[in-house]
Order: sequence, then structure tokens, then C-alpha cells
Amino acid sequence: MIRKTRQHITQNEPLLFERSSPGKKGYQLPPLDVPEIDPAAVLGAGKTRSAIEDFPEVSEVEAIRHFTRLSTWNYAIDLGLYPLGSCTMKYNPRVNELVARTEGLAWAHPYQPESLAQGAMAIIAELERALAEITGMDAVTLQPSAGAHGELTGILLIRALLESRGNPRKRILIPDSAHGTNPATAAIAGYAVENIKSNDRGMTDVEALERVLDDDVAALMITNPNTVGVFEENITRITQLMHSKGALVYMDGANMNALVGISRPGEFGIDVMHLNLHKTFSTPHGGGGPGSGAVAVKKHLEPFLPSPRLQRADGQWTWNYDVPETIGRVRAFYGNFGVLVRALAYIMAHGGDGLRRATMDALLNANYIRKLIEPHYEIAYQAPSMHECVFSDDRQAKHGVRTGDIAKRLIDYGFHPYTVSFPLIVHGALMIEPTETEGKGELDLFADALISIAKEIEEKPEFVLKAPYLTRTGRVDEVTAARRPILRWRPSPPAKAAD
Amino acid sequence: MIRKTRQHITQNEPLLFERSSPGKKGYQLPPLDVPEIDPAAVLGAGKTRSAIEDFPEVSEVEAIRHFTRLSTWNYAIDLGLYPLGSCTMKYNPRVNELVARTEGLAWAHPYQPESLAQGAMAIIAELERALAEITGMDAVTLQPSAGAHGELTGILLIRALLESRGNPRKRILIPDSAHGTNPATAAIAGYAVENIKSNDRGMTDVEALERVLDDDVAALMITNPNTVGVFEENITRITQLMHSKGALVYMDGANMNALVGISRPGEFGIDVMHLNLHKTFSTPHGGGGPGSGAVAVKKHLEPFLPSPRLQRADGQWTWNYDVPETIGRVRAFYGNFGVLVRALAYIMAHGGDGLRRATMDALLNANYIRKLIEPHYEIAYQAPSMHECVFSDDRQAKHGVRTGDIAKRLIDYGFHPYTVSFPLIVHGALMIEPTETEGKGELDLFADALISIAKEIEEKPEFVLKAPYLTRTGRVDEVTAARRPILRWRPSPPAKAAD
Amino acid sequence: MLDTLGIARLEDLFAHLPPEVLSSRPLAIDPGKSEYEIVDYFRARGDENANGYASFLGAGAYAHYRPVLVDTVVSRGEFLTSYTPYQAEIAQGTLTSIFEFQTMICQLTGMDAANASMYDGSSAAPEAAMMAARITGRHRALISRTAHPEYREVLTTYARHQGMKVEEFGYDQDAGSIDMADLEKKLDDRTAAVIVQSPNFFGIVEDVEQAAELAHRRGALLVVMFTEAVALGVLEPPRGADIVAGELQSFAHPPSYGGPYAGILATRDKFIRQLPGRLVGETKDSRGNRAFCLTLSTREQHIRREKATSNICTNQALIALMATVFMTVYGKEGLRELAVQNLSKAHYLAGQAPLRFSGPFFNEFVVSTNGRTPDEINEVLLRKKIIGGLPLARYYPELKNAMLVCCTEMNRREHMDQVAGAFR
Amino acid sequence: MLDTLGIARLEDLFAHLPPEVLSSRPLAIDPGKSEYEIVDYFRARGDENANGYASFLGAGAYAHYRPVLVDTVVSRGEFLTSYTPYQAEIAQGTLTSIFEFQTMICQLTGMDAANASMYDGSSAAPEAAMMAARITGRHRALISRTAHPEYREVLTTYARHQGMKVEEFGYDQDAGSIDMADLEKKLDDRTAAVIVQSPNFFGIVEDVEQAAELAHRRGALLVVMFTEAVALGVLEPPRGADIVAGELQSFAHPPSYGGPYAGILATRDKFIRQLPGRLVGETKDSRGNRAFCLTLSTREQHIRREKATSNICTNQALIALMATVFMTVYGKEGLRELAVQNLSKAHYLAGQAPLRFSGPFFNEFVVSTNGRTPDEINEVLLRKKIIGGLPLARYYPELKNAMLVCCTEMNRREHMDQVAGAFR
Ligand SMILES: Cc1ncc(COP(=O)(O)O)c(C=O)c1O
Ligand SMILES: Cc1ncc(COP(=O)(O)O)c(C=O)c1O
Repeated sequence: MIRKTRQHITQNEPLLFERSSPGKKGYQLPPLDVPEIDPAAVLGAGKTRSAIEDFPEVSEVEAIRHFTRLSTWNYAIDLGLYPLGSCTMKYNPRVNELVARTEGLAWAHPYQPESLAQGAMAIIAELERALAEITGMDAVTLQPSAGAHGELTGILLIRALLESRGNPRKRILIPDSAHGTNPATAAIAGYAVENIKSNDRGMTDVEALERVLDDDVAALMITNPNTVGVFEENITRITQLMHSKGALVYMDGANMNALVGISRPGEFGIDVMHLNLHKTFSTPHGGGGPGSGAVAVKKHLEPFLPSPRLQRADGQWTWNYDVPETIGRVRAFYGNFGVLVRALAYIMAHGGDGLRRATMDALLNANYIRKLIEPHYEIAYQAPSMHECVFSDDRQAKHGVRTGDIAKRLIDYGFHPYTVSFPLIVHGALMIEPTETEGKGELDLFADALISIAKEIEEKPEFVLKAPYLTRTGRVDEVTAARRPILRWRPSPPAKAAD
Repeated sequence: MIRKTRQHITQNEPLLFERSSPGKKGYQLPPLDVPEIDPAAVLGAGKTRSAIEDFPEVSEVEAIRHFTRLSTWNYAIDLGLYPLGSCTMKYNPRVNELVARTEGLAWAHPYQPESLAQGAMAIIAELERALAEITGMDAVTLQPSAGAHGELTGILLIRALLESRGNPRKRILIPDSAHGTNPATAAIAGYAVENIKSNDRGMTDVEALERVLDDDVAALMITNPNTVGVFEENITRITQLMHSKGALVYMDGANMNALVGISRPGEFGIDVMHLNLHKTFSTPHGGGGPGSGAVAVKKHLEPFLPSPRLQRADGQWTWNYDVPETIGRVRAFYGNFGVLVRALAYIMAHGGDGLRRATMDALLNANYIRKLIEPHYEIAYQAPSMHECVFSDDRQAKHGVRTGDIAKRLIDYGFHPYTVSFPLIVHGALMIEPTETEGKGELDLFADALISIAKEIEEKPEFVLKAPYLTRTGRVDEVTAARRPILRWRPSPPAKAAD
Repeated sequence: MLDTLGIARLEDLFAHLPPEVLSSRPLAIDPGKSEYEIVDYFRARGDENANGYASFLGAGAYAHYRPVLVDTVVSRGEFLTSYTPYQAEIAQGTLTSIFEFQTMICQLTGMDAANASMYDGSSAAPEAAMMAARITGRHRALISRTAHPEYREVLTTYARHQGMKVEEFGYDQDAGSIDMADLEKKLDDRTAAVIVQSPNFFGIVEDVEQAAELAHRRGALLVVMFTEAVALGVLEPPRGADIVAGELQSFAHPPSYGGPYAGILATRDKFIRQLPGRLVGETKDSRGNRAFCLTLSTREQHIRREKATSNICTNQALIALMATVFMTVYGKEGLRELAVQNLSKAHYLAGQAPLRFSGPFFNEFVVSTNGRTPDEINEVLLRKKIIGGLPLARYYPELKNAMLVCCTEMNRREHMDQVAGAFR
Repeated sequence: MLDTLGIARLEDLFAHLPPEVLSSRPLAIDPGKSEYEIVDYFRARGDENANGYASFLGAGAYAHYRPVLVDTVVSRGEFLTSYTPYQAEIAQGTLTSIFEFQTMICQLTGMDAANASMYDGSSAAPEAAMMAARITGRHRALISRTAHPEYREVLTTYARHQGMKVEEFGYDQDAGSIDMADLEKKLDDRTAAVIVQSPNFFGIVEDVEQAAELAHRRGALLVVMFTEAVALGVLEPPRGADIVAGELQSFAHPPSYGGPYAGILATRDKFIRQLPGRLVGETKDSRGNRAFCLTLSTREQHIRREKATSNICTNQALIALMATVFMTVYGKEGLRELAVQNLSKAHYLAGQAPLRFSGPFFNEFVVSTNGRTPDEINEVLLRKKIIGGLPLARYYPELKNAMLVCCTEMNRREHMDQVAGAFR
């Protein structure tokens, strides 16, 4: 029984280009206080355009309605539980949006004199300190723009260190449960990828690891807790093993929200790791980004960090561009500063105890969901869950219903689905991460929904296959989209009617 | 055919009190930097409460979800046309919200030293000047909080003037088309109300007026354009007539958006009028308010304006509390300052020409709608429409469908209904005010919807009677609500399930 | 569109107006400005006001921290750009939140019903008096001199022409609270309402129950006003009152140079048909689901016209919504903790100041400036970027060497210590 | 909930962790702070930065007015707090806006397809180079020294370990634009990509078509970068390019001390399967209505893993949405007018300054500081609360007596005149 939703009227809205009509405008510029220059005159006629063809022309009210109407077609954390596994869709405190817009911060130019940027630099320093403390590492760079970017930075650091020792080596070992960015990153950093299979507890198979470990192995990229939500119990042994072969250990810290305040990777042998500040430290995901992929390292990797490095000199913060062994920049300027502000605000709001408490609540919520659902869905691994729990659709698949179908039906029940079909080692995975910001009420409704769907699948599987029913858009045909890609609007066919 | 809407899933949400659970909190206060005082100790035990019984307890995420979910059940200008006649639901530029939150303005205390409030006072002065210019009047008070409050201020001014002349008189004449606030106001100001009937062109019947006009009449309260959207063609004659008997003319300026830049009431004999700044000058209506009811007067009424009066002395703005003939205050402090800021921002954005242009666009839109709908609905009066057009449901009533039913069916078509059943002189009125901020596209869809409903009424009237169909809430039973009023939540029955 | 109308120019739309009503000249208003210039203009004005000052002003307008959620909620177009919820089927968001607002106001005030808002506290007072007059059929109001002076002025303005006599009763010169003897003396059988404010203008918590007893003994109603809503977090609700009229500015609206704020009126069940203003009630929809709608509108001007309970139409809904969010964020515990912080801060500073009155106070108190004028003290403070207390001479000639000082959770100890220094 | 799980304390939830991995001590992080304190902290930091200064800095980060609508839209929880639109049925809002974004980027750049965003302009550059390498099967990139120095550094970092050689070609010392002869000389048959920036780092508009011709003649692809998106309002789109890589910060994001910004990659139809990043495509839903969804995901890391076109996952969607709103508000006419204002302001100031280069420029230009160092001039300006140009010595040793100056629509004539004065 669907208890959480009802259907309501929503506005249709055409594309901007269909809404557009010549001469409409939604802007006004101040009068120009200098003589107007004719672009063609100073740039050369051939170098200027007369108009941006088919660019939209709408009034201010049309613009706000356009985007407001569009927005009502979205689901979001502000509307309810968003249990996308591995994505850590926790509540995003609104004060963070406010502080990121603080005049002196938002309008700080990256090249303004350091004497006039001390506030921004102090924020960066403070966040570096807090993240080092949380991870138990020695130094932090905030330059990377997202998790994958942090991975690349980290692997380049490893490469630089190994190169400085004489041999960058050739291979990187990656458990088969890893997120796709891990192998993709290793490849960009010029390494061959070797997959390590997981054992039947969902953990890295230490024997398998030992078997392939040789002097050509540069590093292991391990996610801990890993993507099945399980803490790698042998992590200390693994890191020792790697180190004993002169290899390093990279930790994908995307799941650090399961460890903050409880366990420090720096204390179990990790050499370098990234943090997804937008996940663990709650930057709004904004329909896909931005994020920040801070990288934390042990002392031996510090000399190689991207330049410039923030340092204190003569009682002032200053950017040091003289980093002889640096891997170089991974992006212009200093990082996604606005995201850093939000992350620091989040850390300040929680404090040390609050962060630990948030971690425990995340564990509690994941385990609570697991407990309620386990009678109805097949848990992927018996090992204890940390911040997320992963099921397989084995039981439901017998009725012809797959994880993707269950996900669509969950929409009717008023929830954003879990992560579908990841990690790859779980057949038909349902990867559920409730995060710590959910209350019991929402979790109970979610479990009820999944249980109810399990019943529906037994009773009328074909019904579930056609879900969702309650959305303004029915099941979307992704196959056709990929077969003949239409990636932009074109004016050719006579303008369509409003839809 | 409904082209503008589709149904989509929306979240249910219980009342805060049902969502509440003990110990949850969504706030944190800074640590107290002084010794904590026990209230009972300093106030006396009997004077303090131990807890606010049944007051809600929710987390921050529950709070934001609560209000976000609720908001999705509303229609609003940001979603589409909102043609509530007489309410002037025009687009509310968002820059106005920004400037009203300017630190030095939003946090200005009404009693801070005048030397530290010059910016706020300059805004008030500038707006007073602009409104005097727009209305053609001599002085303006910004103290009244809304239109009805302005009416009261205006009638008290009239009374004060007449009293100063020796006789406050007894009656106020009000055309029967007037808004309910007019008679209600006159009564509060201690006057008897005498209705003047309208003629068959929807205008004040000058003969009828002359018949009742005697030395006991203090004033006429006239709305121009009036509530059927018609300009009172005989306004000059009317004002002369009133003046010839020593009576005054109050103009309800709620419809001033039909005149700004075109016609100045001060130039056609009006003595005193109010402006609904929230209508004509576009303050967001916020679910019912706040507004501001600026009152503009001719010289002879100026001495009576509410105190304090803003004036310039020694190159500084100052509040003058020494207004010997004042009617007194109509509220604490100086008025709805935040609304004044928005109104001035609106005026600045438009400029003189832009204001005139907005007026003409308002006229254009109303007349365009009228033209499209007139073949299908009975226009109330043949006289030319200004900023709104009023129809009656005469033709539809023959099929048993009334204006209120048509309104409900309009909802399914994706529109907020027009004003229903007002003005009272039109039987089953449909009072439509599109405002100037609508584009042709939205107006066409609206006309199409009304025409389509007219057809539905001919073909299947009973269908229309049960509308709306597409909303999460079906037709609401207002009769029961009034019969046994439940005006607050009470804990008595065991908490209801989520709905 | 011009074609559809068969006209050539926009000007033709008002060609039917009599020529003598047309404007004699174009508007003398500067050409339209860009967003950028407008933002700049208002910033410049804001910069001409006090900026970066610590302030100890209260007196009906209080500086309390505004939780960020407040603007998050009220900025949603669905709340911001909708109007009075006439069409319940597409206004359940607004209606539900008003129902919650009404409930929370009842919980805070101990009343049975509250309306959806009045313009502000000062106009709620005369509305309460008029309501009392309708209920009792009497036409005399007694108001305490400890009520906000500007509220009293507003009452006088409103009452003057309704045949309602307004008289004031005094205060105890030591305690700073109602002079009960004076009240008792002035009460008679024509008195419709006794109006008191608690905490009063001096910050002092009045003995509401005693005032109630005196009023009721003579068949008058008791109206209790408040300007500082935060006090409700610790104060026993005025259970003896028949009508509560208050100002909610403290609940999430910045002082904003005096407005817009939001007033409330709350009362007992038996008087609801005399309440002015909009009311939301619970009902069901055609499918049997719980729903809310505007109700009892036969009290209102659009139906009852000159016989309406009030002329109010547009109210302060968005400010009331801000208050609703504020009350939700703080909740049961928070509102109390907030009140305790206010109380504690005020008592900390008051403990270092020569107090004019001995009565129990919440977050405001009157300081004797002894030898000096309040302005002299404030001058000293202004130089330290502190705005001191409100000199009382304008409102109370007998208190010309006194100022009203307010402390909220936003005042810091360091500034309080500086103010205390100035009092010495 | 603990009961349901059969545990007594929250700590039991991680009792299974090996003891040696547990933290050796509690976090040394201050106790949690209230909203009020947090807002205060960041204000204090903001106040330590430049405040109230006029600035003439550009160089990849531009101060343009942000229409208020931008924050209005992106503050809506439905956009702000959703993620990558994996579930199309409840993400049509995001998907539709991305489709519009992709279209507008194509319209601006003259390309056929654009992705949903990259991290920023600087990381879009190496992604473009890698893409060119995949398409051509070659492993050498030539980049102009007139490209942003930090972008070039990023390219070097990325390329180093992919067997991609990066070489630079020079610029004409008079014109400040590409030295075409040098480019031609360095081009060979192993060159995958020629990478130019226009307007270049000096603000000068490059001859993109000539570069295209040279590149194509040797079978290389031309990558055109831009840092100042506003220039696209007047510049002919780089039709000769095979890939356009740019930075959209100018479109509604404040400089924000360097990030988050949003990069774009656009290309021709034939190369779309080599594009990295998310792509939204048009399709239909089960009821036959137009719908949008993520598409061509077999290019991406979550499917293709080590063979993916890129490792990018999280992108800069919200910044891209800001840009979408910005482009919508300005629209066809506005973007051009905005560009003309920028051009006009820059030329006004440049007309009073000793220019280092003679090439045609948009809103940035290099000024020779002649006898003095750039720092000396900037010192003078700082005293007037003006932040002058960027000294170029760090990036171009040969330009140590030169600074890069930028003017946007936000710079006022009075400040420009003061800067002009300082150049004299
Ligand atoms: C386990 C894991 N690793 C890495 C990433 C990549 O992080 P990002 O998306 O910030 O690049 C993700 C994100 O989805 C992840 O879940
Ligand atoms: C014609 C007319 N007069 C007066 C008013 C009262 O104005 P307000 O609602 O601001 O009190 C209204 C508002 O609805 C109106 O339409």
C-alpha cells in the first residue's frame, strides 16, 4: 500500500528554444559609461558573429517559470530519503549555502594579493588541518575537483614517489568490487590494472592478492569500507603486505562517512587517500556536482603534492610555488573553494563528537534497514554492514523482476531508488545507503515499501515491470536514446506544441 | 483538451505535531557566555511554564522536508498565470527580495539614532516622492500596512479635516460595486454607509449619487477603475459634485495599475487615495501578505497625516513627532518598511516610461483575454475594460454550472482561477486580471482553457461540477469546515497515520 | 495581440478615457535601472545606516538570530508568490502551514483559537478592544501605561470614532508593573476591556492573573498583549486572558526599520465568531482525505461588509510563515533554551546596572542614568560602535533619566561589559 | 532502533572492527558550533579578504554581474539537493535543463554536441588532448604559449604518464598572438592535437581558422579553448575546431577564490563516442511523451572502467545550471550586449594605457609598465582600494614589466580613469 504519495497536478513546459520568441528579454544592463565600441571594427568583421543562432529569447517571468516548472519534475533530498548507495546523499545544511555566498569569499579573485586573501587562505588551512586530523594523515591537498580527480592525484603521487625511488612500476591492483573510477584513474596515470577478486565475505581476498603481488606492482587501490559496505577486516595485514613489497596503498575514501571519528586510515597503514567532501562532508550534489576530492597523504608523499602549497610565513598565509618534486598542478587555481567552505562549515557544525555521532548514526540507519529488509531480499554478504547494505535481486529475479524494475516501482512509493547494479560483483545489486540524516519514520516507510514490492513481485510481477505509474513521465526508453543519440535541440522540424 | 498539465507524484506529509517525536531538535544555540539564570528563580515559579505542551519537536531535515513538501501542494505565480481579479498578481522580481535583505536595511532598528538611519529614511522619502508623482497628489504617508489600513487612514483624515471645519458629518457613500473593505472601513471610522447603485455600464450612477448627496455626506469612496474594470467616465463631474457639497472624495487605488503613467487621480479631483503597493508595485503576496497601503493626499489633508512625519532639516532626514493636527498613529513605527523597499526597487527598475508601458501591457492583456473569451461567456458590461475584465456565468448557469465550478475546472487546466463571485453586482462573476507580466502564450492557453470548459459545460455539465480531478486534494468541503470549526490541532485522538 | 484587438497602438487601449483625466505630463521618474544598479543603490542606502554596531535596543523590535531555514522556506516561489488561499485544492501548502501556525500560537498563549495574523502587534491591540466591545456590548477600554506607548497611540486613533473611550491606568513607581489599585479604581461596569502587556514595555512580567480577576469581577474582558514573543518560551501562558494580542517579529523577522511584522489575535472557543482576520479550519475533501480551507468567512469584510468584525483583508501571511518555521526549528526545547539565554543575558547586564524598577523582568529593563542624560551615555557607547538603550523621556516624561535596555541571545558579553562600564 | 538490532549502544555497531584499526584518540576538533557562530566565523574570514575593492583582475576568473534569478533557481531544493539524474522518471527537471545546456553550448561554440560539464576549463584541456589522441591514434600535443599558463601546467601533469608528449609553440612578440610559423614548424604527422586559446591569455583573439588549416593539413585535430565565455557573445564561433574546451565561470559564478567553476567540452557529431563526461539525450517514455535521459554511458567509467574515455564521475552540474540560467536571462540579444560592454570598457581603458601587444583583444590586454614594476603600480592602486592587473613575470619571464588587465561590465569609468592615471 502506497502511503507516502499522491498524484498532483504539475505544469508542462517546452524547451527554452520552443518557448522563445524574437525580441523578448529578461535582462537589463546598466548604461555603458564609456563610448561603445563596434566589435567588427576592432576585432575584424570576419571574427565577429552577427547573432547567436536560435539562442533563446524569453522574459524574466518566462525564465523563472521555466526553471521552476522543470524543478518540480525532480526528486531531491529535500523531498525525502535518497538512498543512492556509495553516493552518501545526506541532508545538506542550508547554512552552508549562506556562508559560501559570504561577499568577501564568493567574490575573492584567485589572484588577488595574498595580503587581501588571508581569510580564504585561513579557511583552506583550517580545512586541511581538520581533514588530516580526521584521516590520521600528515598532509592534505584540496586542489582536486572531485573523487575521481583525487584518485588521479593520489596515483600520480604514488608514481612520483616510486619514480623518485627509481622505478614507477607497472601495475595497480584493484579489487573487483571497486568503483569504476578506480581502474579508469589507474589507466590515465599510465598503469595497467589488475583485478583482485573478492572473497565470499565480500572482502579483498588476501591470498589472491598475495599471488599477484610482485615488484611490478605499484600500489593497491582499496576502498574501505568497500562498496559492499563491509570493512576490510584484513586491512592491516594488507597494507603491511603491500609495504613489504615496496608497493603503496591508495584508499578510496568515498565511504569515509563510515569511519570518521571511529577509525583513521593513517593508523592502519594507508599511504594516500582521497575524501569526497561532497559526500562525507555534505555539499549539495546539485544534480551531479560540484564536488571536491581532497587528498590526504603520509609524510613520504608530501613532497610530491600539487603546487602551489599553502604555507605560513612571517605570520601570514602564502602560496608556495617552489615545490621541486611536485607532480604539478591538477587544475588551475587552488581547488573548488566554494565546496571547501561548505565542508568546513559542516565540520564546524558537528565538532569532533558530532562527527563521530554522525558516523554511528549512519551505521545505525544502514543496519536498521538491513535488518528490516533481510527477510525479503537476499543480502549479498553476511559480513556486518557499515554505512550501507547491499542486496541482490536473486529472489525477485526468479519472478522475472530485476533490481532496475524494483527501483522503478520504489519511485511510486515516494522514494528515490537505491544504486542499481553496482557493485558489479553482486548480481543484480540493490545498494542502499540511507545516511545518518534520516529519521526512523522515513526509514520505516522505505522498508515497508521494499517489503510491499517484494509481495507485489510474488503476486503480480508483470505489474512491477511497468512501473513507475505515478510519475508525469513513464518509464524512459534509454535504449533508443543511445541507439540514435539526439544530444541537442535543432530547429529543423516545425516547433512542437507545448508538452 | 488539457495541454498544460500532467499529474506527477507528490509527497504526503503529516502535520508537524504528528511528525514530532520527543527529544528531536533542529536548532543549536551558541554556548551561553554569561551565567545561566533559572527562570523560576527570577520570575517566580508560578509565572514560568515547564514546557510548551505538544509543541513540535523535529530535526532540521524533517523541518525542511515538511515545508518543502507542503510547498509543492501550492500553486503560485512562479508556476503560471494567477488571474485573481482585483489582486494584481503580477510577477515579483526576485531582485526585490535580495535588496530587502540588504544587511543595513533589514537589521535597522526603528529606534536607532536618526544619524544612523539616514539610508532607511532616504528610501522612505524617495518612495513618498515617487508615489506623489505617480498619483499627482501632494503628500504621502507610508505608515498603513495594507490597502484596508490605508482606507482607514484616509477616512480618518477626511474626518479630521471635516471636524476641523466644524462638522465631521455622518455618511459615506459607496458604490455597490466596491470592495468589502470600503464599507467595513467606513464603519470603523464611525460613519454610516450608504450604497450607490451602479448604472448599466457598470459605472457609478451620477443621478443616484446626486439624489442622496446632502450636507451629512462626508465623502464618497470610489474605486477607479472600479471593480468591474471600467474607468469611471464621469469622475470629474463626480468629484466636482462632491466638492460642491463640501464633501470629499476618497479613491480606492487598488486598481491604480490601470492608471500609472496615464492618468493622475490628483488631476481629476481626488482628495485622498490609497495605493496597494503589494499589488501595483509588485510585492510578493506571500500566501496573503504582507502589503503596504500608502495613502496620498492633497495639501488640505496633509496637516492631518499620521505622525511622525519624515522631514528634512539641516541636511538630514528626521522624524517630526510634532504634528499638532495629526489623526495619530495607525501603527507602531513607520510602516512596512521591507515592502516599501521592494516597491521602490520596482519603480526604479521600470522608470517613468517603463511604468507607463507596464500599465498599457496590463490593459492589453486584459482586453486580449476579453476578446478571446467574449464569444463564450457573458461579459458583465459592454463598457471598455481597463486592467481586468468581468464576466458573469449566466450562460453556464443555465446548465447548472456556476462560476465557482468553472474555477475548479480551470485548476485541472493548469491555472489558478480568477476571482469568484466578486464584485457582488455581477451575478456569478468571473473577474479576470491577467496583469502585464504575462506573455501571449500563457494567455492563449488560458483562453483556450476557458473556451474548452464552456464546451464541456454544454456537453457534460455534471463532469465539471466535480472538478478538480488532477489535484492531490479533491474538492474541499467548506461547508462542514464552517459548521463545526476545527481551528487547531489537538492531541486527543491517537495520532493519525501519515497522510 | 494588437491585431486581435483591432487597434494600432497601445495608446488606443485608453483612448476612451475623457481627455481631462489624462496625465498633464509624463512621469518625472528616472529611466528604468538594471538589477545591478538597483542592488548598488540599496547597498549604498544600507551603508548609510548603522553597520557593524552592537545594539541594545528592543522596545517592540528585537534582534534575534534568524535560522537559515526561514529564508530557505519563504523563498520558495510556491509560498512567496501565492496569495490568500481561496482555492483550497491548490493551496493546501499554505493552508496546512497556517493551521499549524494557529495551533502553535494557541499552544504558546494557552488559547483555543488564533487567527492567521494581523498587521502587527500595535494594530492587534485595537482589534482586540473592538472585539471585546462587540462581545460585551460595552464601549470603554482601560489600558495600562506599561503597554507600549505607540500601541497605546494606535488604540487611541482607532477608538476615537467608534464611541470607545480609552483610558489609561498607572504603574507602580517602584515595581514598574501595573498599579492594581489604580486599575481597580478605574474599572467600572461599562468597561469592555482591560488591556495589559506582559512582559510590559519596561520588560517587567505583569501579574496577569490578578488583572484578570479584577477585570472579570466587573464583567470586562482581559486582553493581554506582548511584544517580545520569545518570552513565551518560559512564561506561563496568560490563562486568565480572554484575548491575547501580540507581535511575532521576534520569531524570525529582522527589525527591518519597523516592518513588516506580524500580529496575532488568539482567544477562547466561545469568542471565535468575533475574531477578526482569516481563519483556517480542518475539513475533508471529496475523496475523504483530510484537507484545510479558509473558514468562518462570514465574519469578514468581503461577505459582511460594514458589519464585518474588521476591515482587514491582506494580512502578514509570509511573516507568519517565517514565524512558523522559526517555531518549528526551535521547537519545544529550543524555544525554552532561547528564552533562558535572553533572560540570562539581560540579568547579567542588569546585575551591573542601576535599575529603575524592582519588578521581575525578562530581557528588557530600565536603567537609571542618574546624574547623566541617556543621550550622554549613548554618545559614549556610539563611539565604541554600540547603540545603547532607548531614552524614555519621549514616552514617559517622568522617566527622563532612564533608558530601556534590551539583551538578546545575539548580544555578547564583551559588549555588555562595555555597556555596564558606561553606566558606572 | 537499537532494540530492533538487538544492541545496547551505538558503539556496538562497529564492535566487529579489528581493535588495531580503531582511532587511538578522539578527534581534536572543537565542539559543534551553532549556525550563528558559523555564519560569524565565515564573515570574519570574508572580512580578512579584499572588501570593497574595485578589481581589474581576469586571467581565467572574471567578475561579472550575477542575475538574481541564478540563485533563485539553483537554491530550489529540487535542483540543489538531487544528484546525477540516473532515474530519469524523477529527474526530468535536471535532464531537461542539461539538454538545454548542451544545446546552448553548441549554439555558442558552433559544435554539434557538448557534454554536461567538466571540472573546469583547465581540466577540460587535457581531456580534449586525450580525446584527440584516441581519435587520431597519435600521441603528441602542441599547445600555444598564449594559452593560460596554469592550464598548460595541468595538461603537462595529465599527459606525462600517458605517453603523450606536450610541446609548446611560441607567440608573436608584437601581436601577442600565435606564432603561426613556429606552429607550422613544430607540427608533424605524430601530432594528435594543436591546442590554442582564443581570446588567449593576453586577451587577444587568435586566428583560429588559420591554426585549423595548419593542424588539419598534418592530420591533427584543433582544440580551441576559452577562459572568458562572455567573448562568445561577439566572436565568430571557432568553426574550424574539432573540439572546443572552455571555462564557463563567467556565466554566473563569482570568482570564489578559484572554484568551483565549470568546464565544457564540445565537438563534432562524428566524435561524440569519444567525448568524456555525461551526456543527456532525447528519447520517449512508455506513454510516447518526449523525455530525456543520460545516454552513451558505455563511454563512461562506471561501465567501461579502465577503458573509459575519462575517469570523471561527479561533474559541475550545479554550476552548469547557473550558466544555463545566465544564458537564458541574457539570451540572444543580452549576451551580445554584455560582450559589447566588456569590449567597450576594455578598449576605453586600453586606449589610455601603453599596450604591450598590437593584436585585437576582447576584455583583457597587456600593459607595459615601462620604467616601473607592475608591483609598484599596483601598490599605488591598492591605496585607492583598487586591485590592479596581474603581473606576468611568474608566467612569462620575458614579460616582467607587463601586467594583464581585465575590464568587465562591472568596472566603472571612474576607477578605470584612476588606473589609467597610474599607468602614466
Ligand atoms: C566508491 C567511490 N569511489 C569513487 C567515486 C568517485 O567520486 P566522484 O564522483 O567524486 O568523482 C565514487 C563516486 O560515485 C564512489 O562511490
Ligand atoms: C478594490 C480593492 N480595494 C481594497 C482592497 C483591500 O486591500 P488590502 O487587501 O491590501 O487590505 C482590495 C484587496 O483585495 C481590493 O481589491
